[in-house]
Amino acid sequence: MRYLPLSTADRSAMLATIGAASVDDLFSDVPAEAVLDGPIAGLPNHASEMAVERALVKMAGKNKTASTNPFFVGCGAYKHHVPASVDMVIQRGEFLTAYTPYQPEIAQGTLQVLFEFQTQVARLTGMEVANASMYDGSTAMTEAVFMARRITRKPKCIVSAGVHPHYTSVLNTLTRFTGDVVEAGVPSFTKGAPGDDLAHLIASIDADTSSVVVQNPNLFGHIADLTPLADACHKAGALLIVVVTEIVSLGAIKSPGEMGADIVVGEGQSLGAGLLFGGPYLGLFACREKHVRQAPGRLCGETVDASGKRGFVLTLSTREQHIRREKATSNICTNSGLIALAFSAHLTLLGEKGLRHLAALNHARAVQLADRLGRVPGVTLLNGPFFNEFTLDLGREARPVVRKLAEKGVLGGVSMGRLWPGEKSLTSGMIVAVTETATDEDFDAYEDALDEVMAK
Amino acid sequence: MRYLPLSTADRSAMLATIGAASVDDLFSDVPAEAVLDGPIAGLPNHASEMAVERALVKMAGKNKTASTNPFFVGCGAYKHHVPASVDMVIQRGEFLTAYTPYQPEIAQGTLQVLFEFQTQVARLTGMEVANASMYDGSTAMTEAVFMARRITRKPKCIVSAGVHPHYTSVLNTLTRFTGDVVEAGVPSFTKGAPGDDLAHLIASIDADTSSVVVQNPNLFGHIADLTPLADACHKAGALLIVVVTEIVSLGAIKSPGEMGADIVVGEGQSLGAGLLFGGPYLGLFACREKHVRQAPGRLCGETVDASGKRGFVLTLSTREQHIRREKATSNICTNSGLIALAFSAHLTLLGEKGLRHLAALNHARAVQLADRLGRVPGVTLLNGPFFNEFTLDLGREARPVVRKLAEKGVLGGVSMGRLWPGEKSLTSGMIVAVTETATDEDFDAYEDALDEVMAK
Amino acid sequence: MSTAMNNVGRPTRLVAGTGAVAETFTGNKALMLEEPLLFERGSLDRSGVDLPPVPPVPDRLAGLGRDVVIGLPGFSEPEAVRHYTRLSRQNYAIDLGIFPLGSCTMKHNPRLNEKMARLPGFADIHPLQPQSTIQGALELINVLADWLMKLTGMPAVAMSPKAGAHGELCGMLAIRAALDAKNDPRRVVLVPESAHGTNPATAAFCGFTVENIPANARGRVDFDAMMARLGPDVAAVMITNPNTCGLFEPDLKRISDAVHAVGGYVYCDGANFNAIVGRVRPGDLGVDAMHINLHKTFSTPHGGGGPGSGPVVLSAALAPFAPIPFVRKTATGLELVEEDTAGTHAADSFGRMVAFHGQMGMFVRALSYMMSHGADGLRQVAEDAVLNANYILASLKDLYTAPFASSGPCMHEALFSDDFLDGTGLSTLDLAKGLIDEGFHPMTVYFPLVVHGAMLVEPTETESKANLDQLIGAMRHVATQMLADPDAWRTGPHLAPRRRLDETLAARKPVLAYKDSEAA
Amino acid sequence: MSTAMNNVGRPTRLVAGTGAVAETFTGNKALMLEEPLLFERGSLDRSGVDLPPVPPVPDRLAGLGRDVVIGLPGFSEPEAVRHYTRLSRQNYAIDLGIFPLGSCTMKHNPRLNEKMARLPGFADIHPLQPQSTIQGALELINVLADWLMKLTGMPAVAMSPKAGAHGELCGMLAIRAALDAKNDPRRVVLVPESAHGTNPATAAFCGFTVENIPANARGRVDFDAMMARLGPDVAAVMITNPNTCGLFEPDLKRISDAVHAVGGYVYCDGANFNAIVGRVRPGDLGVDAMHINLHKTFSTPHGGGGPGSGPVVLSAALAPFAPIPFVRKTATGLELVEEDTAGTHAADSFGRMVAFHGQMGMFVRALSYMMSHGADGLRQVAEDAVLNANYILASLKDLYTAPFASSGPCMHEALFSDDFLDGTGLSTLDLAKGLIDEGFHPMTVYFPLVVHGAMLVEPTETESKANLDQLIGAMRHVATQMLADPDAWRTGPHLAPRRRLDETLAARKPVLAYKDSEAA
Ligand SMILES: Cc1ncc(COP(=O)(O)O)c(C=O)c1O
Ligand SMILES: Cc1ncc(COP(=O)(O)O)c(C=O)c1O
Repeated sequence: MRYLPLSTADRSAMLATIGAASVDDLFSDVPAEAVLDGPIAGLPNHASEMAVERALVKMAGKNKTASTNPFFVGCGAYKHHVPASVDMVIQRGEFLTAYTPYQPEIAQGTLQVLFEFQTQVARLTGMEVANASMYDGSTAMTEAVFMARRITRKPKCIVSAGVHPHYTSVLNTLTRFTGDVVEAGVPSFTKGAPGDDLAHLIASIDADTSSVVVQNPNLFGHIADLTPLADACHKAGALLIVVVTEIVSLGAIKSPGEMGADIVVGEGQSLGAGLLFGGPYLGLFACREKHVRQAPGRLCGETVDASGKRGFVLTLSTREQHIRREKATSNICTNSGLIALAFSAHLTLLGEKGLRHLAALNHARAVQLADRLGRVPGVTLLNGPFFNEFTLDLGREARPVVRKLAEKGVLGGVSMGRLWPGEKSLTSGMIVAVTETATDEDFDAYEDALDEVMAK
Repeated sequence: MRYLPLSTADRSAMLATIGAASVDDLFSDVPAEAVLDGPIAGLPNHASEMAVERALVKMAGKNKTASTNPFFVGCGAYKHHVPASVDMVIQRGEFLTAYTPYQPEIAQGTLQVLFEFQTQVARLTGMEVANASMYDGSTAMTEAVFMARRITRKPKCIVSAGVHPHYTSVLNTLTRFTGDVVEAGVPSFTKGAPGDDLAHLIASIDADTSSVVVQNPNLFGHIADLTPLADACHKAGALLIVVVTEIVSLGAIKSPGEMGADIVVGEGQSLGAGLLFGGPYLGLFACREKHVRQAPGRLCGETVDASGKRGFVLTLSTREQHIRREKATSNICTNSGLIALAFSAHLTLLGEKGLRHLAALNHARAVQLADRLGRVPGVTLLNGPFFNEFTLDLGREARPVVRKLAEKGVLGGVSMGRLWPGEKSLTSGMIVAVTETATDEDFDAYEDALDEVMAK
Repeated sequence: MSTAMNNVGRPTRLVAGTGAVAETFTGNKALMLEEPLLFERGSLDRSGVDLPPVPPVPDRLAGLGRDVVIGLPGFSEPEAVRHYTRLSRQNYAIDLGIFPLGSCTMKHNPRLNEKMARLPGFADIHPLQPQSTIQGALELINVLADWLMKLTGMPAVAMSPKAGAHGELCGMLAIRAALDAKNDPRRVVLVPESAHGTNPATAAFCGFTVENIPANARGRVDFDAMMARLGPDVAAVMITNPNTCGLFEPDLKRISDAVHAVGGYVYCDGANFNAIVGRVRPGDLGVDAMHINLHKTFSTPHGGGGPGSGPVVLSAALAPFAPIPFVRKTATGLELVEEDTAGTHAADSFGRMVAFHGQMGMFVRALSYMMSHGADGLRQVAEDAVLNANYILASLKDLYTAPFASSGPCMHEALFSDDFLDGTGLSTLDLAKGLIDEGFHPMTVYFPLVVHGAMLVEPTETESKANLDQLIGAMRHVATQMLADPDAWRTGPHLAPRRRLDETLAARKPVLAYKDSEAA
Repeated sequence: MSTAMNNVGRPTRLVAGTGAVAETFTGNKALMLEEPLLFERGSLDRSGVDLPPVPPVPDRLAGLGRDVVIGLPGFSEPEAVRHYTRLSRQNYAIDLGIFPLGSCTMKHNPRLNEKMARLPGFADIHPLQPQSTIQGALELINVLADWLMKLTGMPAVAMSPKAGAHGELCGMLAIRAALDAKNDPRRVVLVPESAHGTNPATAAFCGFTVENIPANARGRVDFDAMMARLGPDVAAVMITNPNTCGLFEPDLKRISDAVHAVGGYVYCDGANFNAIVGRVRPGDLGVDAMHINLHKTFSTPHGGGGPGSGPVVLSAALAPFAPIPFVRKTATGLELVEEDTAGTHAADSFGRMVAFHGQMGMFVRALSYMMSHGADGLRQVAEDAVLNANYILASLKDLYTAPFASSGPCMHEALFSDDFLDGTGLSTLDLAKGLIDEGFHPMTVYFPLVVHGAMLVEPTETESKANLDQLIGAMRHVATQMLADPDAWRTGPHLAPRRRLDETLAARKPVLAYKDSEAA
């Protein structure tokens, strides 16, 4: 057993020191009815590295990977190229195998990274401060709604129909029990501005409204100016929460902060993480400095050591569960530290210049493909403005089209039928994401396949 | 250009400090006829990580890998399972991106590893000391022959016909010019002891003989007791050089040191390195302590620092080219440091217990397959004693058989026709290596495929 | 170029007599290297990434382009690699030595698991790909789920929770949903004083009212107090087993039975499962829900704070309320039950907890770990973990105050208090900082709250006896010296990259992001 | 368990007044951790590898089984990972900071290259597989060969040499073979005094007689001395360009012509190709053979000593004598020319230099590097490398003795001597050790031999201006302090894992392997 260093002789010597006759003596508190005599049945015994690797390689081989097929799936998770050095950084044992930095004098590596990460996230989102990460975008959004309730002491949250339905689901799961009131609608399938309900949101704000949640770019890829909405929120004493699921977009489009957001939450997976079948991802959480004591999650702050040197520590922990227990701002403990490192390292490698280039490239490539696919007979491009994701109206149920494309080796996008099952008005929609990783050959393959499928 | 940190502004500022108008001024010594005006024609310009990765993945995809096919190729390079942690260790930046430890106070990591490696190699081979590595087994063998000449001051080296012909080729390449006399024969294809020429070697030793070189297990996988040969060498004042191309064998069979070798050279690729299409590999070089001042290559030794603490340094460098120049024991400078680390880490993970288990497993599996293949109609197992590699006499030219097996997806071994082209007596031979990585399914596939090919 | 002064503006000097250089020009100390902030060294026009050119098409951003400077400095790749490598070296980590944080189960992280998690077949697939293209991923989740159910003796498991606290949330939401399904209005959750902060925080997070139950003198839940409080308003109890004092709760089965008898549910915090895996199945103790920190018991690396993964095993009573998505076997393969088919296969599900399917990357690592150990190895894990902890307890209890040592062996962690330092003016914190200089990460300090100046030492099973002996030796040495010469120990650490950091200052005047004006 | 004494048997103590702990119980200093030898900590019955059971078949070892203890202690995986991680932290490396070793070209090692080298299609193939199964590998070698030929302007390249010195051997063997083919008995090889030790060693290794040619006052080969010595007995000259003083040899073309005129060959040591890649093609300077250290110019990592890779470009005169194996294009694909087809395609080949086909792993990395930079980027590499070196020269030459600075700019490295320390009793070595405390790896010291107390500083192009400024600052600081207060600088380093190590002792009583009796 390669991971266990104790030898039989060690064990005997240690039992002697302890004064126990056998290891069973150490488990004497276990009630008789729960004692297991030997290894649990129905499970295999230990295996060599070779054998484990062989079995897992076989399982992995049953999946179609994004890099080996023309790939255009998005909706909250994006395939971007992650530089090889990012993986090298997160595999440094000192980062990978460290715990939460509870002893800051020997955790300055992690802490400085978190301080840099918080600064990067704040700047990217156009906010003043950011926390040290949440689980993912969807849980970050839920936390933001609760934070707004604590700040405004009002019960109601209005959620735009353009928000990713999984995110809204997660919110609903909790509010069903917490008593927060959530209003959320079904998205419009409007040509030029699918899912855009800004006017409706503004109209819905009332004195009970603690927050309005809106996603930009929205589920359909549509982008909008949120300034009027922010103004309306602030006039009513509500907070504007902006969700960003494609963080690369902020290299090209105005940040939520610039448009007046009070809290910005996002999914940071696009930078550093990779697709990973959904996790671990990275919840981003940024807000105004004045609200920070109501924020969930860990915060890293600057301080000095006994000799006056700058250093970093986890701070404002009186908000957190380990100090405040049932009065904490959130129950979160373990977060997404290592993915935050990956995000930060990727963004450091890009820099402002690289991020802007990356975003511009994503946008231009998406425009190119949108126009090509929009010309396929039977297909209509729904979007006016968009970033790197757009929605096609196929004029027929989209879900089988997605499956047929997959059979042809093209992972073409996400059908509205999967995300909004039962919503008849949306079933013909297919959401297509384009990143820097798609080649011209991929475009050709997609167009050809869609052509064929639509022709049938 | 992602690897170049200087900005245009930096460059201007630095030129100003230097007092040069442009970078061209710094190249003013280049004669006019050799000045190139711009990037060299016929080569592409810089490319993104994505693009480079795409191109190389495509090239790599054209090769049939050992892990995805039943695999039995050996003859000096063996497919063993390398634990994942070995690769992690050699990817530590502090090992990977360090130079030769010329400043020992900040290179104790590399130096202690080398000291441990030298000790491991010495013990494994049964010798007193080992150096810090050579390029590979074949160049190590050549160096051993020259070392023996320096020690004995005699001109002649007798090479067993059971030595890997590529190794002998490498020796011949040099001795053609150095004037060393090399006698080497064509191997016998004797049932029970293919390639065994111990009696002939003993008979050939004369007063001019500086060394006898023998491989164990030999090219055909045959193993032998070298003690009588060692005695004969020593009686004549010659040195016995033993070559080991499958170092794992030393977990199961008597070491050259135990049998009286004076110098042991080997290929260390089996532990830590992987197949790598032939390189970088690891030359092992071990000898008696009394001869160490004639040894080639770097040596790491123990010492103390100014405060009396133990530490390690490169030592006895007056043997080496950077001090001794044309009188050096060898011209080697850069060696195989990182592969030595991989070897040492793999061996540390195995330990004596693991190495013996690994060797026993290799042997037992090879015996199993040898017996199975030996029963295929038309096939004869040539070996008596062997470790994990054996020779089949196919009764017909083996080279096309190997090719046909490959077409069936089985990488079945190496034909004698490839290694000893033109040697009619050997063309029906195929050398088969079996390691711990071959499964029962691989055995079945091999037997079936060989059956079919032989039936035609 | 400032060649006259070092980083902190002081001239380099030799310490009189010692010959040691106290301050260097750079602030570095040979291999202990200072590293400025990205924002002090990077620049807006530098990048470590090359990209293909942008095709010249008119933008479709409707005037919403980002036209102000964002403020994101970049590095070339060499600078970036060095920045992070240098920073990493200011961290302690399990790869460097024993990391005996109680309650955290910092065990070795096998590198095979990292390799497996990076197989493109697992790492390079999208959560919304057609299900026919991700059957291997569903298989992996399913196999892992099977291991978890068998190891715990429970009939169901929810895979999507992202960490322990999220698992707690999952369990407590299932309990809420189960109560709601019965229109049962009870809302009180009983939590032992010694519980981890996430327990009460989670209960409150989903609308329960938390009440504390005290510990008894043996460090266990006070059974009588618990019985006294149980009643029809009690929705659930949350118990940690082994508990945060490192002790097995011998009454857990009796408590479960009593809770069930009054119509409540038993949530078990399974963070300490490492102590009993393969030796005790929580299902045999009457538990209704328990999260498993894959990042503890099953060794997925902690990454300096996360990510984790917190699957929750559920009793038959709670299983119908489990969250979507989950994997279901069908005649033709595996199916992911999501919103579209939830009506048919998960009518009572309390809904979705995260956008996608949980921590796939952690699942791969955990399964690789389980397959490597097997049923026999996992049992050995628990035994060695408990043996190591008891060895520490036995080797230190004459010197360190061990509040519950008289009540018998501990489980996977040994608990001490700083009572033995009374009168020195020193406390747990000083001792922890002293251990830092000795090259160890300290134990968990000041948790659990039920013990004064708590020191919770969890070695885990992946430490050798030699390592334990070294830790014990250092702990004895530091404690002995603290008693002998207290003044020498008030200001540690002295040898770490930073001296003791001012946490009060940090909280009083929070600086949470770099401001460009900060630059020198 | 020894709790009373630390590793070196001394009691821990506080340094009076300073509050600093001078010795810890463990010998560790927080994150600077001591690590015993494997042989002191491992044990013969421990293993970090699990293997399937051995099938019970009778052995076929003919009584040659190894029945004595070998003496190879093992570690469990956690112990092994920690052993090597802790050791690694006692190393300086390019990932930590500038590594300005002159003549070594320690540039950043891109991580993409590591990833590419590990693609199973390159890493998991055997050198003796049927050629139809390794066409991708042959393609890679072929493409790399094409880059090398175009970059050097040479018509042929031998790929199998394993490092620079092995490349030299290849070139010199080709020259020997070419001479032999003409029955030309000449054997003298002229080598400048400033040459790297491998040059004369290699020439001697293949049977040539070495004669030295002095340098002129400008640090170049003395042209007149060279001309004076040239004659019909001269087989070859070996010239390094740029030379080991970091200077371009402006007369190389004239020398080549003269050598050719007398029937000799020109070997060029290409270790310093980084200075001119993309700006000058050695083929335009009359070179007949030149090795290229892929582990220098093309960034394959140095790995603490190796492996390297030393392909050799050859002129038309030498190409026929190139070693086997090599890759040949055929109508249907690529073919490896080995012994069997050498007769047809390589009749004049001097034979085989290594068992297989050279350093494939390095080839992949180097090609990945070349494709990443492209023809434009490689030219920029040379320019930035030269610019960085000249910046250092310009910034230090007022303080450090710069013997050739008056003769104009340097190429990729700046050469200083320690003459400016005359009278202090300090030398290059002390300065180097002082830089260690400042967090830098020192420059190359005492090479080339033509300069007294040489310090050869090669920054490479992957250093930023900020890094250079820091190095320059530290170098000025150390030099200034050494002149001001020499006594403080005789005993460095003070802050590294070890104080100055006794190299004389090591050589006088060599201890080259661990003896078990050594154990405490
Ligand atoms: C006892 C206990 N419960 C719960 C948790 C919370 O787990 P997580 O940090 O994964 O959310 C922890 C982790 O620190 C713990 O120790
Ligand atoms: C100028 C010069 N020539 C030759 C060599 C030898 O190269 P290698 O170490 O790769 O054998 C070196 C390397 O140190 C060198 O600097």
